Amino acid sequence: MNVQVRLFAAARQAAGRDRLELELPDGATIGQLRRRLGEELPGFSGLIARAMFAVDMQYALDAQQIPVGAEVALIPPVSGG
Amino acid sequence: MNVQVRLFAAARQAAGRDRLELELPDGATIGQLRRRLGEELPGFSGLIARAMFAVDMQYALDAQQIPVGAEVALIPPVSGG
Amino acid sequence: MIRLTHDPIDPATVIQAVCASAAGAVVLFLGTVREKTGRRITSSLEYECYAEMAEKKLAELEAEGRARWPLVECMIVHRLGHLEVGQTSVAIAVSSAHRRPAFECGQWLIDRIKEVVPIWKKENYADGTSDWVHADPGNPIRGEEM
Amino acid sequence: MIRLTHDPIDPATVIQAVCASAAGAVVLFLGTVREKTGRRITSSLEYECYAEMAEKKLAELEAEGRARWPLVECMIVHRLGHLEVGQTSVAIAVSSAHRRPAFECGQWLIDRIKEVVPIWKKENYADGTSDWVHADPGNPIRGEEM
Repeated sequence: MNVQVRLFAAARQAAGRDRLELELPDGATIGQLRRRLGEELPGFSGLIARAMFAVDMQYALDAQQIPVGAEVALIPPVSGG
Repeated sequence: MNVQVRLFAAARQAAGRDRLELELPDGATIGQLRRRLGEELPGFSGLIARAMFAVDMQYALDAQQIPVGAEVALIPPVSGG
Repeated sequence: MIRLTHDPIDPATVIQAVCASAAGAVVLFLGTVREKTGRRITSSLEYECYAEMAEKKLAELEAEGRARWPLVECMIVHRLGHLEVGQTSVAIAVSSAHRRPAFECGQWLIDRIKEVVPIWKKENYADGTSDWVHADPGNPIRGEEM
Repeated sequence: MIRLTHDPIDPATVIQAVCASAAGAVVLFLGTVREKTGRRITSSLEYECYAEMAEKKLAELEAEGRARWPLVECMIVHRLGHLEVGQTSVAIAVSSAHRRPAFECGQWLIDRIKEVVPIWKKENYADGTSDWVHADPGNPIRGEEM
């Protein structure tokens, strides 16, 4: 399946764009996406390892499967406030 | 000695003025002043019993002697803020 | 900085007084005149104080707050005289590099003001009666050592 | 009430939004841009966010705050874009009948905002370098159950 991942802050800057399109097996999990992104953005594996992911604007665990058509976002440790 | 006691809030209103002049024995204590004021303002003995006193703008215990010429004030329980 | 005033308190001015480039956090507390206390409806308040001692006590509290927490700035303003419902009776602004000291000191200051500063309020109720508000007999202050 | 804005935050407007005759206490927290962090001198900040999710998370925090404390009103405003030293990045105002809930909820809201709301800041330092600030790996959030 095709997954679009929104990127923010340091990850967006590392990728040079604000979303990344990836091809993943149907029923892939957030954990699989995390590993795959580490390959796509080499040099940012540390950030990606400690980032969270959001699926449809809810924080998601690595075990969670990504539904087809979901909005997925890579959420580096936040620093608002 | 002559002691002037400043009055505030309910005590001021009860006395109808903002200070009271009393004659007390030399070396009288705050405790003696407290009893004497209870007689001067009958009907307000409850308030006077739980009020504090300040001597020269410092809270004072009943055992403290009143120095000649000190500024003495009856401080009903405060309600600022 | 401390101030007793008969004029309305402008929160923006109090905030401005504690803003500084060393501050990352500002906490402002406002006490405002509430319409209801229990079942009674308040129409207005009168604040009276023992001015010289109130200023001395407020300055002591500011100094103690600055000694206990790493503050950047601190300002306390207390209103006196006649206040309508919704008006501000007290404003406390504290700034610090990080947020924890500003919150802790702000809360400590209003707690202590209500315990030791010689200021009194009279509530004027909508039914035409009025009462001096005096804290209950459990008030713990007994002598300057408190 | 929640708001994300690229315009400067006016604290007076935020206070006004939570004032009400049922409120006896207002607590306002301002996060402001500090000049120094450790030994580094900050010249400006950039705030970026995941807007739709940040609004959702802020609304959830406001709802949880209202469920946990007896609030009268609550307003949270977060600034985005370019900020100079001294400017306000976040304003949280909470009003309640008594002061304790306003202090507790205000402090809880800023703590939680810094943990869960997808907003990021980039520090531009006086030496010409800049860094995205990302909380340390000890960040406890793992999955929505947090």
